[in-house]
Amino acid sequence: MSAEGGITKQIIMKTLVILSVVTILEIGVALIIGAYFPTFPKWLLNLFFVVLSLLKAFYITAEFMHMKYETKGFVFWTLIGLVLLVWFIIAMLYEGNSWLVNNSTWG
Amino acid sequence: MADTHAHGHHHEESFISKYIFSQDHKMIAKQFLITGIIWGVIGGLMSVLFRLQLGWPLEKFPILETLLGHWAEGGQIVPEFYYALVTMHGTILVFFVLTAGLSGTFANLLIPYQIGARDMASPLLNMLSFWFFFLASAIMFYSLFLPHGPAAGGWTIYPPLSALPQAIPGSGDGMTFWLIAMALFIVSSLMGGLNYVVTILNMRTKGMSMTRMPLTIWAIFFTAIIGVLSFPALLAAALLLIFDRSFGTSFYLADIFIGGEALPQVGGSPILFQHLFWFLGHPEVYIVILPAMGIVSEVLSTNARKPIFGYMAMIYSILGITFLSFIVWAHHMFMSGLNPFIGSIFMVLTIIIAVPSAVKVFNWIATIWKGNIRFTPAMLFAIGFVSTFIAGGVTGIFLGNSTIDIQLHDTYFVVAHFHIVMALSAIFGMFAGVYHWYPKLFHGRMMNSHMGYLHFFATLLTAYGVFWPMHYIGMAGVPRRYYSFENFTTFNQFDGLNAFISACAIIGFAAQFIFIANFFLSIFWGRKSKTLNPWNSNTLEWTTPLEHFHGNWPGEIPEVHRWAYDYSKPGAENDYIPQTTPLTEEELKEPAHH
Amino acid sequence: MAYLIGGIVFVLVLVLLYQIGTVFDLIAINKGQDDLYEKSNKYNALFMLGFMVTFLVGIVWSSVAYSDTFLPESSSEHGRLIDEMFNITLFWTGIIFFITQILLFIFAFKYRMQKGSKRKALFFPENDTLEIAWTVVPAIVLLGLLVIGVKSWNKVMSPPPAGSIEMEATAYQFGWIFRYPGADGKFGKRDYKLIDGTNSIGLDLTDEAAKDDIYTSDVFLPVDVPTLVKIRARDVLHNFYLPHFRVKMDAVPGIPTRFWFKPDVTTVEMRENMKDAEFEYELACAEMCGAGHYNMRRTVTIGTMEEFEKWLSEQVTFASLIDPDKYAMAESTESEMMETEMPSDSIMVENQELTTDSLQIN
Amino acid sequence: MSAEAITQKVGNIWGGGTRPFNVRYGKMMMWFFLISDAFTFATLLIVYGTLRFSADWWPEPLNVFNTIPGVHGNSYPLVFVTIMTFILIVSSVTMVLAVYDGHHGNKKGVIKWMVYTIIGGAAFLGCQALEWTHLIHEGLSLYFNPFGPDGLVTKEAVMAGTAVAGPTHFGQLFFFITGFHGTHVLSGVVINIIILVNTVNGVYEKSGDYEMIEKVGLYWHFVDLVWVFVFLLFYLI
Repeated sequence: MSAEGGITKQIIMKTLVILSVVTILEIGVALIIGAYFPTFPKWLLNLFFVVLSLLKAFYITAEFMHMKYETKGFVFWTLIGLVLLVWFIIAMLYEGNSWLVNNSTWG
Repeated sequence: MADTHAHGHHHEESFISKYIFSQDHKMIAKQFLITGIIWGVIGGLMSVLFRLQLGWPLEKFPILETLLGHWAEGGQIVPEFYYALVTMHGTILVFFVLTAGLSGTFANLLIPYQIGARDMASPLLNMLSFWFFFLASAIMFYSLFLPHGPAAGGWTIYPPLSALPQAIPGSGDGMTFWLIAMALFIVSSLMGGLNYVVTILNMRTKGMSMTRMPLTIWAIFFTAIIGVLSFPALLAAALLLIFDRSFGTSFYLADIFIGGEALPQVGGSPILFQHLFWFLGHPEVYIVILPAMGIVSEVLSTNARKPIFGYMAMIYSILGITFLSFIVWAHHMFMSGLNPFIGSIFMVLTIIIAVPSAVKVFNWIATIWKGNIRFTPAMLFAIGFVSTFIAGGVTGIFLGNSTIDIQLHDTYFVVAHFHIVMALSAIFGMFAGVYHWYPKLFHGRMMNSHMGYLHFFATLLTAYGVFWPMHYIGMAGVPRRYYSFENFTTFNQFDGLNAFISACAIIGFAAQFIFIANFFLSIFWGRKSKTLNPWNSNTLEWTTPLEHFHGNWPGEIPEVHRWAYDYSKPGAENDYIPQTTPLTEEELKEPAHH
Repeated sequence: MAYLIGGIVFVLVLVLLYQIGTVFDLIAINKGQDDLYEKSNKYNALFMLGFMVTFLVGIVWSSVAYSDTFLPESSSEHGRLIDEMFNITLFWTGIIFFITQILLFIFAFKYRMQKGSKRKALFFPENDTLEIAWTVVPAIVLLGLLVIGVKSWNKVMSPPPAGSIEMEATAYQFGWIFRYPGADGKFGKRDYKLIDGTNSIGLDLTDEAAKDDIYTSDVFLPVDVPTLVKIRARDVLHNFYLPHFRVKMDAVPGIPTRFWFKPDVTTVEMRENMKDAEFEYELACAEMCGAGHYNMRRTVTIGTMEEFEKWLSEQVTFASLIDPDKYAMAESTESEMMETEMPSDSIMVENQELTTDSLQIN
Repeated sequence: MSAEAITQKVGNIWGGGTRPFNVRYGKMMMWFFLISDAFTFATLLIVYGTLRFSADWWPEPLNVFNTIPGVHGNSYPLVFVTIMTFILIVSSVTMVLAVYDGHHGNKKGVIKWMVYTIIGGAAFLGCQALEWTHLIHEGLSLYFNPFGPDGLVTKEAVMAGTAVAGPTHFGQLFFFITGFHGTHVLSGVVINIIILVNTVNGVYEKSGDYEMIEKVGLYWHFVDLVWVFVFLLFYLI
């Protein structure tokens, strides 16, 4: 059985607080910037959201899904596959954008 | 005590739990193999039918009308049926024979045997994996008899052709059945794949470290990982396609005027489907070829009585191929309107695959160099595999180069390339595996060797006879998936060559019955092997008793002390040292290979 | 009945073959050999060698025999670039192919297990130098191919040069509609929702630029002038494929694609080169598009600029096809138009479909 | 019968090299299944990204998700989805607590937290149903997107040419992806109920092994994890 000793109720509560705070931060920033700073660069805002979401994902995986307490080999073999998504995302977004450009330039 | 219990367990089994809903990996392997063989015959027969049309486009064959009815009016196959045939041929061979039939058989048979486990991690899931595959098979088979025919949009089912029943008759019910069958197939392959990965990672016997595993297991391991990670893309793509077909969404459809009306869908992209499809489709060809590579590595080493050359390099090259297989998918789409910049990146990534592939080829050749080669039928097919893999591999360098691909894309050159490198090689690997592990499948019975030799040389000659001339046709620019070339003066100058190809295909198909007869007759009449280990092999499966029972080894599972490739080791008594033999004093001192 | 008998005979032959094989297997064992491979080994090794010779000689012979059909003579500038790349790749991969195949079969023959021989295989599990060598050497060759490949790819896919003429090809099941921009040099707007029996590409006649757009049923292009082909599809995927010009690009409904090339051999010159008075450049579809996929032929004619302009002036406008009353034909009468428009081959039927309301698929 | 069980019957040598990652096969299998499922979701979200990048205009989430069902007015952007997000996070926490109690063999604790988790899941599904209903009322469907560049428009106005509709992909992707996620939540709730029944019947108490709770928990957290990204892509960016 895996090292269940790792996680405690304190850690669970701490994670809950972190996730809540990050979510509220996201919503807050979205609302404030949407309402008061419409000229704020969209890409920067989106980057901010992406980073915060990845942070949330990290906490859910590490604490709730117990990954922090598994052996390194196990974490490696399970999560390494996700690396493949990086190029998938980049290539597809680039493609999507190029359809837009194609349609407006040659359509 | 353990022994008697195991046998007792064996006797408890009823017919149904032993032969039908069996949870024993050996029985499931046999089920996959036999289903795969049946599909192989059906898929092969389809290729004979459309080769008849391509080889003798103006001839009439009355027998076809007898057999196929309105699909071959007047003895000549109609275009709609021709396209249904090529579609189903591709689907059946790629997914049902070379994925399920190959991986399903050898993963199931070899994983528990070669890593020293009683069975798969979850025998129940394993059984379900087969039965989902069987269900998928049944549905796909039924679709062949639909009134409007099976799916006919190509095995790649590119929309809009596959999304619109108006576009081709097979895109109606035929396509629906195709999608249902493939959804079940994906579930089956997921259940199988999860089992294989987990069993290999978790259930190795004592001493069987990862770097002591036979290369078959390494290959199957990466195959399973590829399957687990790539089939979801097809699942997602198929779900979206189902929505486009049935609920009027526009993920893949845009600005279409067909059947006299303009469809409401706007904004979608057919290229999107191609991306998703090939995100599965390209790794899929490695799902097909990797197990064959593993089998061939094992068979070459055993029968050359020589350790596989560069064991670690082999593992790294499989790893490299696995990784690269996921990031090169768009090389199937250079001419699809892909962004040229992205295209050039895909070209670079694609060409890199040639490096690990070359390493593997050189390692195989180095393995037989200065060996002591025993030409069993399995060994013949393994050498045939290396030959076809080279022949098909080098043409990949042409097609991976997007500039050359402008001319070669969707010509017979492509057909020649992927049939030689993927279809032939994988089939050769499969044959090698069946001949080699037949005694393990069927209680120590051996297949008939001389029939095996005949089968091999007939297959090798006709295989090259079919696919080699296709390069020439393709280099002349003749497009694939043409029902007839008669309309084009540029394309219709190869009647003689096409007839030759068709003749080879028919002979080659007939030659496969030598194998089929050998396979099924040997179950009953095959010579019983004198020893447990007829090939003097090192791996663990040859230490199991001939009698099959659920649990593989009576008593304890043997402990492993060395890698699988100690053949002809200097100082050893025999030219093989089974993995179960403890290391000697001298061996402990020398730097371990692994 | 005959088929049944044939089937039974086939099965019996297989069973017989199996029995003969069994006899061979048993003889081999009875002769006191440990296993039956020692005897058959020699023959199999010889067969392997024989196969190699047959295979390689066959390859060389057939390559020579069919060499004049390899890559039909290129009639465009970038086509020769592609052919050159092809030949470079063929050279390098050819070397690798022959070396590896020969080594494979020679080793298989030479290192066969021999009767009575006490030779043992060499225990040779790894050698880092060799591994590095055959990783690095192919990598370098491939790098070279890649550099040339990327360069030519960028060249072929670059934006069309200034002074290009434009044409548009629209694919449908199963044929092509071509459009030239007319005197104003501009294509009019189109909308697929406007497509009907007469308006085959959905041309928007409210757009000024659309009124002089020219419809043609075959392609005519001037020699030595870069041409940009805008490629469109009306229903499913098609592919605009000109084998002699090394042009191939999918036609995708909803997404415009394009390809530019510079034809530099006229049809007349090509007829002389080929010594074939009937020769025509052909356009084909190279992306499976349905039951008539194999039938989407059109001819492509390359002529001088004067010939091109003369030809173009003889064609009709879309406007006159869509609304003959409003956009009366300037020069030719309707019957003459039909004559120039219809090619004299089997495609004719499909052209009629275009201008009538029988666009429905059965 | 699992292979481990067979081993125990036939004769056990699971010493040494077995279970190298200190994880039992069931849990490992669940993890690989989740990775596979992650690829399915990733593909769908990539489709979303691709189609969004290919659209020349996309509705601002603040202007789309700006109501709370049952509350009048359109001035509560993102409030409702925040509630949904919290429901899911809290249900994840209760699930962790169930797993925690499972490890300590506390049957009562497991039952209590499982019940809370199921309630959370059902609440989330209810909220999603409310949100879908509301959006459908506003006119969003697989074929029409009322959130155009000039604000909320009606189909009639678009047909008449007096207004511009938003990209239909917005609605298609929204319904497809949240629907696919909702299906996962639904199946999670069903599985949770089955597990709860088993726990109440003492199945895991008897076998002394609450690992099943952990496996189901992994699935449940995964659903939460996916929501993080659905939330990011549909509601924030």
